[in-house]
Amino acid sequence: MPRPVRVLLFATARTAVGKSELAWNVPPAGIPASALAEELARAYPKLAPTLRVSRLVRNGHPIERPNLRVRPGDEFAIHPPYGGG
Amino acid sequence: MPRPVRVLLFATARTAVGKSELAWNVPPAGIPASALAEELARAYPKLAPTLRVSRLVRNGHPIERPNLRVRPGDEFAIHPPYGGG
Amino acid sequence: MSGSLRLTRRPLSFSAAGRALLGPDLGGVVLFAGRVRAERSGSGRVSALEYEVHLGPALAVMHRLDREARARYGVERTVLWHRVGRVPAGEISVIAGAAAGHRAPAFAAARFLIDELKRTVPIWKTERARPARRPRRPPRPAAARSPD
Amino acid sequence: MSGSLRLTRRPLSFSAAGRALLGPDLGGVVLFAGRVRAERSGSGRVSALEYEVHLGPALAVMHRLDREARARYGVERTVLWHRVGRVPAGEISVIAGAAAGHRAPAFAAARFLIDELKRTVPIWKTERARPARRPRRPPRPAAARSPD
Repeated sequence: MPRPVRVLLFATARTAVGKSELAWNVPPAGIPASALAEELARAYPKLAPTLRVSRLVRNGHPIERPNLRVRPGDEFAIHPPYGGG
Repeated sequence: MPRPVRVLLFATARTAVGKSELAWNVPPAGIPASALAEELARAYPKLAPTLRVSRLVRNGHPIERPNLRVRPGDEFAIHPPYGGG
Repeated sequence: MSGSLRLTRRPLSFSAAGRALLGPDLGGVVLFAGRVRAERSGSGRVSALEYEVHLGPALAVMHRLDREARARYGVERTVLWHRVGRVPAGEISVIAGAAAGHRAPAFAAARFLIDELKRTVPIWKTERARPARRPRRPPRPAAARSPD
Repeated sequence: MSGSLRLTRRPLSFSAAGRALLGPDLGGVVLFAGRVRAERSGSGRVSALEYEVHLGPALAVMHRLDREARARYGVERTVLWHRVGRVPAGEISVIAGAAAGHRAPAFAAARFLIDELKRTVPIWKTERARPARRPRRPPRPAAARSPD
Protein backbone atom coordinates (compact mmCIF):
# COMPACT_ATOMS: atom_id res chain seq x y z
CA MET A 1 0.00 0.00 0.00
CA PRO A 2 1.54 3.33 -1.09
CA ARG A 3 2.48 5.88 1.52
CA PRO A 4 1.09 9.36 0.90
CA VAL A 5 3.15 12.49 0.26
CA ARG A 6 3.32 14.73 3.30
CA VAL A 7 2.31 18.20 2.08
CA LEU A 8 3.37 21.11 4.32
CA LEU A 9 1.46 24.37 4.03
CA PHE A 10 2.73 27.67 5.39
CA ALA A 11 1.31 31.18 5.76
CA THR A 12 -1.15 32.00 2.94
CA ALA A 13 -1.01 28.40 1.71
CA ARG A 14 -2.03 27.23 5.17
CA THR A 15 -4.85 29.76 5.29
CA ALA A 16 -6.11 28.77 1.83
CA VAL A 17 -6.31 25.09 2.72
CA GLY A 18 -7.32 25.57 6.33
CA LYS A 19 -4.66 23.29 7.74
CA SER A 20 -0.91 23.17 7.95
CA GLU A 21 -0.42 19.66 6.67
CA LEU A 22 -2.06 17.21 4.26
CA ALA A 23 -1.50 13.57 3.38
CA TRP A 24 -1.75 13.27 -0.45
CA ASN A 25 -1.80 10.04 -2.34
CA VAL A 26 0.35 9.68 -5.43
CA PRO A 27 1.10 6.68 -7.68
CA PRO A 28 3.93 4.41 -6.58
CA ALA A 29 6.17 5.87 -9.32
CA GLY A 30 5.48 9.39 -8.13
CA ILE A 31 4.30 12.36 -10.20
CA PRO A 32 6.00 15.53 -11.43
CA ALA A 33 6.04 18.38 -8.91
CA SER A 34 4.07 20.61 -11.28
CA ALA A 35 1.37 17.94 -11.63
CA LEU A 36 1.13 17.59 -7.85
CA ALA A 37 0.75 21.37 -7.52
CA GLU A 38 -2.03 21.30 -10.13
CA GLU A 39 -3.87 18.54 -8.28
CA LEU A 40 -3.69 20.55 -5.08
CA ALA A 41 -4.92 23.71 -6.82
CA ARG A 42 -7.90 21.80 -8.19
CA ALA A 43 -8.74 20.37 -4.79
CA TYR A 44 -8.27 23.73 -3.05
CA PRO A 45 -9.07 26.52 -5.51
CA LYS A 46 -8.10 29.21 -2.99
CA LEU A 47 -4.58 27.80 -3.07
CA ALA A 48 -4.06 28.64 -6.74
CA PRO A 49 -3.00 32.31 -6.36
CA THR A 50 -0.52 31.42 -3.63
CA LEU A 51 0.93 28.58 -5.70
CA ARG A 52 1.71 30.97 -8.53
CA VAL A 53 4.11 32.97 -6.29
CA SER A 54 5.42 30.13 -4.15
CA ARG A 55 8.56 28.04 -4.18
CA LEU A 56 8.06 24.28 -4.11
CA VAL A 57 10.34 22.28 -1.86
CA ARG A 58 10.89 18.53 -1.85
CA ASN A 59 12.50 16.93 1.19
CA GLY A 60 13.93 20.28 2.25
CA HIS A 61 15.40 21.21 -1.13
CA PRO A 62 13.93 23.81 -3.48
CA ILE A 63 12.62 22.24 -6.64
CA GLU A 64 14.36 23.71 -9.68
CA ARG A 65 12.84 21.53 -12.46
CA PRO A 66 9.01 21.31 -12.54
CA ASN A 67 9.17 17.72 -13.80
CA LEU A 68 11.07 16.53 -10.74
CA ARG A 69 9.13 13.57 -9.40
CA VAL A 70 7.56 13.58 -5.99
CA ARG A 71 7.24 10.03 -4.66
CA PRO A 72 5.31 8.30 -1.89
CA GLY A 73 6.80 9.18 1.48
CA ASP A 74 8.34 12.45 0.28
CA GLU A 75 7.78 15.75 2.04
CA PHE A 76 6.44 18.40 -0.31
CA ALA A 77 6.31 21.98 1.01
CA ILE A 78 4.71 25.08 -0.43
CA HIS A 79 6.74 28.20 0.43
CA PRO A 80 4.93 31.50 -0.13
CA PRO A 81 7.23 34.56 -0.28
CA TYR A 82 9.29 34.71 2.90
CA GLY A 83 8.53 37.18 5.66
CA GLY A 84 10.99 36.71 8.49
CA GLY A 85 12.51 39.50 10.49
CA MET B 1 45.88 90.49 41.02
CA PRO B 2 45.38 88.63 37.71
CA ARG B 3 43.89 85.19 37.71
CA PRO B 4 45.87 82.57 35.80
CA VAL B 5 44.73 80.70 32.74
CA ARG B 6 43.66 77.16 33.56
CA VAL B 7 45.55 74.94 31.10
CA LEU B 8 44.09 71.45 30.58
CA LEU B 9 46.38 68.73 29.26
CA PHE B 10 45.14 65.45 27.83
CA ALA B 11 46.76 62.23 26.63
CA THR B 12 50.22 62.87 25.11
CA ALA B 13 50.10 66.51 26.26
CA ARG B 14 49.51 65.33 29.81
CA THR B 15 52.35 62.83 29.57
CA ALA B 16 54.73 65.46 28.17
CA VAL B 17 54.04 67.89 31.00
CA GLY B 18 53.61 65.27 33.71
CA LYS B 19 50.32 66.63 34.97
CA SER B 20 46.79 67.11 33.71
CA GLU B 21 46.38 70.75 34.62
CA LEU B 22 48.51 73.93 34.96
CA ALA B 23 47.85 77.44 36.21
CA TRP B 24 49.53 79.81 33.75
CA ASN B 25 49.90 83.53 34.28
CA VAL B 26 49.09 85.85 31.39
CA PRO B 27 48.89 89.66 31.21
CA PRO B 28 45.56 91.23 32.19
CA ALA B 29 44.81 91.94 28.51
CA GLY B 30 45.51 88.29 27.61
CA ILE B 31 47.75 86.96 24.87
CA PRO B 32 47.15 85.35 21.49
CA ALA B 33 46.50 81.62 21.65
CA SER B 34 49.52 80.93 19.45
CA ALA B 35 51.78 82.91 21.80
CA LEU B 36 50.48 81.01 24.81
CA ALA B 37 51.16 77.72 23.02
CA GLU B 38 54.72 78.90 22.30
CA GLU B 39 55.29 79.83 25.94
CA LEU B 40 54.13 76.37 26.99
CA ALA B 41 56.38 74.66 24.43
CA ARG B 42 59.36 76.64 25.72
CA ALA B 43 58.59 75.71 29.32
CA TYR B 44 57.90 72.04 28.44
CA PRO B 45 59.99 71.11 25.40
CA LYS B 46 58.48 67.61 25.25
CA LEU B 47 55.13 69.26 24.61
CA ALA B 48 56.23 70.77 21.29
CA PRO B 49 55.61 67.75 19.02
CA THR B 50 52.17 67.21 20.51
CA LEU B 51 51.29 70.88 20.10
CA ARG B 52 52.00 70.69 16.38
CA VAL B 53 49.24 68.10 15.88
CA SER B 54 46.80 69.33 18.52
CA ARG B 55 43.69 71.43 18.46
CA LEU B 56 43.60 74.37 20.87
CA VAL B 57 40.36 74.98 22.72
CA ARG B 58 39.33 78.07 24.68
CA ASN B 59 36.47 77.81 27.13
CA GLY B 60 35.22 74.68 25.41
CA HIS B 61 35.33 76.09 21.87
CA PRO B 62 37.94 75.13 19.27
CA ILE B 63 40.17 78.07 18.44
CA GLU B 64 39.97 78.87 14.74
CA ARG B 65 42.18 82.04 14.57
CA PRO B 66 45.65 81.75 16.16
CA ASN B 67 45.52 85.40 17.26
CA LEU B 68 42.42 84.82 19.40
CA ARG B 69 43.26 86.18 22.84
CA VAL B 70 43.34 83.99 25.92
CA ARG B 71 42.60 86.03 29.02
CA PRO B 72 43.02 85.56 32.76
CA GLY B 73 40.46 83.14 34.07
CA ASP B 74 39.99 81.40 30.72
CA GLU B 75 40.25 77.65 30.28
CA PHE B 76 42.76 76.69 27.60
CA ALA B 77 42.86 73.06 26.55
CA ILE B 78 45.29 71.17 24.35
CA HIS B 79 43.53 68.42 22.39
CA PRO B 80 45.84 65.86 20.81
CA PRO B 81 44.22 63.78 18.03
CA TYR B 82 41.12 62.08 19.40
CA GLY B 83 41.05 58.43 20.26
CA GLY B 84 37.66 57.52 21.59
CA GLY B 85 35.85 54.30 20.81
CA MET C 1 32.07 26.72 14.81
CA SER C 2 31.74 30.40 15.73
CA GLY C 3 28.28 31.06 14.40
CA SER C 4 25.32 30.86 16.76
CA LEU C 5 22.05 29.91 15.06
CA ARG C 6 18.73 29.69 16.84
CA LEU C 7 15.09 29.22 16.02
CA THR C 8 13.37 29.38 19.34
CA ARG C 9 10.10 30.13 21.09
CA ARG C 10 11.92 31.85 23.92
CA PRO C 11 12.52 35.61 24.14
CA LEU C 12 15.67 36.95 22.49
CA SER C 13 17.89 39.42 24.27
CA PHE C 14 20.63 41.84 23.32
CA SER C 15 22.68 40.81 26.32
CA ALA C 16 22.68 37.12 25.37
CA ALA C 17 23.64 38.03 21.81
CA GLY C 18 26.44 40.26 23.12
CA ARG C 19 27.77 37.38 25.19
CA ALA C 20 27.71 35.09 22.16
CA LEU C 21 29.93 37.60 20.37
CA LEU C 22 32.67 37.85 23.00
CA GLY C 23 36.27 37.20 22.04
CA PRO C 24 39.64 38.60 23.10
CA ASP C 25 40.37 40.29 19.78
CA LEU C 26 36.84 41.24 18.85
CA GLY C 27 36.80 45.00 19.31
CA GLY C 28 33.83 45.74 17.05
CA VAL C 29 30.40 44.27 17.69
CA VAL C 30 27.25 45.07 15.73
CA LEU C 31 23.80 43.82 16.68
CA PHE C 32 20.70 44.30 14.61
CA ALA C 33 17.40 43.54 16.28
CA GLY C 34 13.99 43.54 14.70
CA ARG C 35 11.19 44.31 17.10
CA VAL C 36 7.49 43.72 16.56
CA ARG C 37 5.90 47.09 15.89
CA ALA C 38 2.56 48.05 17.37
CA GLU C 39 1.36 49.20 13.97
CA ARG C 40 -2.11 50.21 13.04
CA SER C 41 -3.73 47.52 10.91
CA GLY C 42 -7.24 46.79 9.65
CA SER C 43 -8.46 45.44 12.95
CA GLY C 44 -6.78 47.88 15.31
CA ARG C 45 -3.25 47.88 16.68
CA VAL C 46 -1.11 44.85 16.06
CA SER C 47 -0.62 43.20 19.41
CA ALA C 48 1.63 40.39 18.21
CA LEU C 49 3.07 38.64 15.20
CA GLU C 50 2.91 34.91 14.80
CA TYR C 51 5.99 33.45 13.12
CA GLU C 52 5.97 30.11 11.29
CA VAL C 53 9.10 28.39 10.11
CA HIS C 54 9.96 25.38 7.98
CA LEU C 55 12.56 24.19 10.39
CA GLY C 56 14.96 21.97 8.44
CA PRO C 57 15.34 24.16 5.37
CA ALA C 58 15.45 27.29 7.57
CA LEU C 59 18.39 26.01 9.61
CA ALA C 60 20.15 24.84 6.46
CA VAL C 61 19.88 28.30 4.87
CA MET C 62 20.91 30.02 8.11
CA HIS C 63 24.01 27.83 8.28
CA ARG C 64 24.87 28.80 4.73
CA LEU C 65 24.36 32.51 5.42
CA ASP C 66 26.52 32.28 8.49
CA ARG C 67 29.38 30.60 6.65
CA GLU C 68 29.07 33.08 3.83
CA ALA C 69 29.11 36.10 6.15
CA ARG C 70 32.24 34.89 7.89
CA ALA C 71 34.00 34.08 4.62
CA ARG C 72 33.02 37.33 2.90
CA TYR C 73 33.66 39.80 5.69
CA GLY C 74 36.22 38.03 7.83
CA VAL C 75 34.11 38.33 10.96
CA GLU C 76 34.97 35.82 13.63
CA ARG C 77 31.69 35.41 15.43
CA THR C 78 28.12 35.76 14.32
CA VAL C 79 24.65 35.31 15.72
CA LEU C 80 21.51 34.71 13.71
CA TRP C 81 18.54 34.13 15.96
CA HIS C 82 14.86 34.17 15.09
CA ARG C 83 11.95 33.69 17.37
CA VAL C 84 9.02 31.52 16.27
CA GLY C 85 5.44 31.35 17.47
CA ARG C 86 3.70 34.36 18.96
CA VAL C 87 5.87 37.43 19.57
CA PRO C 88 4.12 40.31 21.37
CA ALA C 89 4.52 43.88 20.13
CA GLY C 90 7.68 45.46 21.50
CA GLU C 91 9.59 42.20 21.77
CA ILE C 92 12.50 41.13 19.60
CA SER C 93 11.70 38.77 16.73
CA VAL C 94 15.17 38.54 15.20
CA ILE C 95 18.79 39.32 16.04
CA ALA C 96 21.59 39.36 13.49
CA GLY C 97 25.02 40.21 14.82
CA ALA C 98 28.70 39.98 14.07
CA ALA C 99 31.98 40.65 15.83
CA ALA C 100 35.36 41.40 14.32
CA GLY C 101 38.55 43.20 15.16
CA HIS C 102 37.15 46.41 13.76
CA ARG C 103 33.81 47.93 13.02
CA ALA C 104 33.54 47.97 9.24
CA PRO C 105 33.31 44.21 8.72
CA ALA C 106 31.01 43.83 11.72
CA PHE C 107 28.57 46.36 10.25
CA ALA C 108 28.74 44.75 6.81
CA ALA C 109 28.23 41.21 8.09
CA ALA C 110 25.29 42.09 10.35
CA ARG C 111 23.62 43.89 7.47
CA PHE C 112 24.24 40.96 5.12
CA LEU C 113 22.81 38.48 7.61
CA ILE C 114 19.56 40.31 8.21
CA ASP C 115 19.04 41.22 4.54
CA GLU C 116 19.61 37.65 3.41
CA LEU C 117 17.59 36.14 6.24
CA LYS C 118 14.57 38.14 5.17
CA ARG C 119 15.07 37.20 1.55
CA THR C 120 15.96 33.52 1.74
CA VAL C 121 14.99 31.87 5.04
CA PRO C 122 11.58 30.11 5.09
CA ILE C 123 9.95 32.08 7.89
CA TRP C 124 6.56 33.76 7.66
CA LYS C 125 4.65 36.14 9.85
CA THR C 126 0.96 36.67 10.42
CA GLU C 127 -0.47 39.70 12.21
CA ARG C 128 -2.48 39.14 15.33
CA ALA C 129 -4.70 42.03 16.31
CA ARG C 130 -5.44 42.78 19.92
CA PRO C 131 -7.94 40.36 21.45
CA ALA C 132 -7.68 37.05 19.64
CA ARG C 133 -11.29 36.68 18.47
CA ARG C 134 -11.32 32.92 18.52
CA PRO C 135 -9.05 30.84 20.65
CA ARG C 136 -7.16 29.21 17.81
CA ARG C 137 -4.18 26.94 18.10
CA PRO C 138 -0.99 28.48 16.79
CA PRO C 139 0.24 26.81 13.60
CA ARG C 140 2.81 24.63 15.36
CA PRO C 141 6.04 26.05 13.96
CA ALA C 142 8.65 23.49 14.85
CA ALA C 143 11.11 25.20 17.15
CA ALA C 144 14.67 24.25 17.83
CA ARG C 145 17.92 25.58 19.02
CA SER C 146 20.97 24.58 17.09
CA PRO C 147 24.21 23.78 18.85
CA ASP C 148 26.17 26.98 19.28
CA MET D 1 14.64 64.65 23.58
CA SER D 2 15.11 61.17 22.21
CA GLY D 3 18.87 60.94 22.25
CA SER D 4 20.58 59.36 25.22
CA LEU D 5 24.11 60.66 25.83
CA ARG D 6 26.39 59.37 28.52
CA LEU D 7 29.97 59.71 29.67
CA THR D 8 30.23 57.46 32.63
CA ARG D 9 32.61 55.43 34.76
CA ARG D 10 30.05 52.66 35.07
CA PRO D 11 29.93 49.57 32.84
CA LEU D 12 27.90 49.85 29.66
CA SER D 13 25.50 47.14 28.61
CA PHE D 14 23.71 46.08 25.47
CA SER D 15 20.54 45.47 27.40
CA ALA D 16 20.43 49.00 28.84
CA ALA D 17 21.08 50.43 25.38
CA GLY D 18 18.33 48.25 23.94
CA ARG D 19 15.89 49.56 26.55
CA ALA D 20 16.85 53.15 25.71
CA LEU D 21 15.86 52.44 22.10
CA LEU D 22 12.38 51.09 22.76
CA GLY D 23 9.39 52.66 21.05
CA PRO D 24 6.10 51.35 19.68
CA ASP D 25 6.95 52.02 16.03
CA LEU D 26 10.66 51.30 16.20
CA GLY D 27 11.02 48.00 14.38
CA GLY D 28 14.71 48.30 13.51
CA VAL D 29 17.38 48.66 16.17
CA VAL D 30 21.14 48.71 15.55
CA LEU D 31 23.73 48.72 18.30
CA PHE D 32 27.42 49.12 17.76
CA ALA D 33 29.67 48.34 20.71
CA GLY D 34 33.39 48.81 20.92
CA ARG D 35 35.06 46.42 23.31
CA VAL D 36 38.58 46.72 24.72
CA ARG D 37 40.73 44.17 22.94
CA ALA D 38 43.31 42.11 24.76
CA GLU D 39 45.90 42.93 22.11
CA ARG D 40 49.55 42.18 22.23
CA SER D 41 51.49 45.36 22.93
CA GLY D 42 55.09 46.19 23.82
CA SER D 43 54.71 45.26 27.46
CA GLY D 44 52.56 42.16 27.05
CA ARG D 45 48.82 41.83 26.64
CA VAL D 46 46.73 44.94 27.09
CA SER D 47 44.76 44.43 30.25
CA ALA D 48 42.81 47.68 30.12
CA LEU D 49 42.44 51.01 28.41
CA GLU D 50 42.25 54.23 30.33
CA TYR D 51 39.92 56.78 28.76
CA GLU D 52 40.20 60.52 29.37
CA VAL D 53 37.59 63.02 28.29
CA HIS D 54 37.26 66.78 28.15
CA LEU D 55 33.79 66.72 29.54
CA GLY D 56 32.10 69.95 28.46
CA PRO D 57 33.24 69.95 24.85
CA ALA D 58 32.70 66.20 24.59
CA LEU D 59 29.05 66.44 25.63
CA ALA D 60 28.55 69.45 23.35
CA VAL D 61 29.88 67.54 20.33
CA MET D 62 27.90 64.43 21.25
CA HIS D 63 24.71 66.50 21.40
CA ARG D 64 25.46 67.88 17.97
CA LEU D 65 26.15 64.43 16.52
CA ASP D 66 22.95 63.12 18.01
CA ARG D 67 20.85 65.92 16.53
CA GLU D 68 22.57 65.49 13.20
CA ALA D 69 22.03 61.72 13.12
CA ARG D 70 18.34 62.12 13.82
CA ALA D 71 17.91 64.88 11.25
CA ARG D 72 19.91 63.12 8.52
CA TYR D 73 18.56 59.61 8.85
CA GLY D 74 15.15 60.15 10.39
CA VAL D 75 15.89 57.83 13.28
CA GLU D 76 13.70 58.41 16.31
CA ARG D 77 15.93 57.29 19.14
CA THR D 78 19.66 57.16 19.55
CA VAL D 79 22.21 56.25 22.17
CA LEU D 80 25.77 57.49 22.32
CA TRP D 81 27.50 56.25 25.43
CA HIS D 82 31.18 56.24 26.25
CA ARG D 83 32.87 54.93 29.32
CA VAL D 84 35.67 56.93 30.94
CA GLY D 85 38.46 55.92 33.30
CA ARG D 86 39.82 52.40 33.31
CA VAL D 87 38.02 49.84 31.13
CA PRO D 88 39.28 46.25 31.46
CA ALA D 89 39.89 44.14 28.35
CA GLY D 90 36.69 42.50 27.18
CA GLU D 91 34.41 45.23 28.50
CA ILE D 92 32.46 47.71 26.42
CA SER D 93 34.01 51.17 26.03
CA VAL D 94 31.45 52.70 23.69
CA ILE D 95 27.94 52.06 22.42
CA ALA D 96 26.41 53.86 19.45
CA GLY D 97 22.88 52.88 18.57
CA ALA D 98 19.80 53.96 16.71
CA ALA D 99 16.22 52.86 16.29
CA ALA D 100 13.84 53.58 13.45
CA GLY D 101 10.82 52.09 11.74
CA HIS D 102 13.07 50.10 9.45
CA ARG D 103 16.61 48.85 9.36
CA ALA D 104 18.36 50.95 6.73
CA PRO D 105 18.27 54.26 8.63
CA ALA D 106 19.12 52.54 11.90
CA PHE D 107 22.26 51.01 10.35
CA ALA D 108 23.25 54.32 8.75
CA ALA D 109 22.74 56.36 11.91
CA ALA D 110 24.64 53.97 14.17
CA ARG D 111 27.54 53.94 11.73
CA PHE D 112 27.51 57.74 11.50
CA LEU D 113 27.49 58.13 15.27
CA ILE D 114 30.47 55.87 15.94
CA ASP D 115 32.50 57.19 12.99
CA GLU D 116 31.95 60.81 14.02
CA LEU D 117 32.47 60.13 17.70
CA LYS D 118 35.92 58.72 16.98
CA ARG D 119 36.76 61.65 14.72
CA THR D 120 35.37 64.60 16.64
CA VAL D 121 34.73 63.90 20.32
CA PRO D 122 37.58 64.84 22.73
CA ILE D 123 38.21 61.43 24.23
CA TRP D 124 41.61 59.75 24.43
CA LYS D 125 42.79 56.30 25.39
CA THR D 126 46.00 55.06 26.94
CA GLU D 127 46.98 51.40 27.04
CA ARG D 128 47.52 49.78 30.38
CA ALA D 129 49.53 46.58 30.30
CA ARG D 130 48.90 43.76 32.73
CA PRO D 131 50.06 44.58 36.23
CA ALA D 132 50.07 48.34 36.70
CA ARG D 133 53.76 48.85 37.50
CA ARG D 134 53.29 51.84 39.72
CA PRO D 135 50.07 52.63 41.54
CA ARG D 136 49.27 55.82 39.68
CA ARG D 137 46.17 57.89 40.03
CA PRO D 138 44.01 57.87 36.92
CA PRO D 139 43.91 61.26 35.22
CA ARG D 140 40.58 62.26 36.70
CA PRO D 141 38.37 62.31 33.62
CA ALA D 142 35.30 64.16 34.68
CA ALA D 143 32.40 61.77 34.34
CA ALA D 144 28.79 62.65 33.91
CA ARG D 145 25.53 61.29 32.72
CA SER D 146 23.38 63.59 30.72
CA PRO D 147 19.63 63.63 31.17
CA ASP D 148 18.14 61.03 28.89
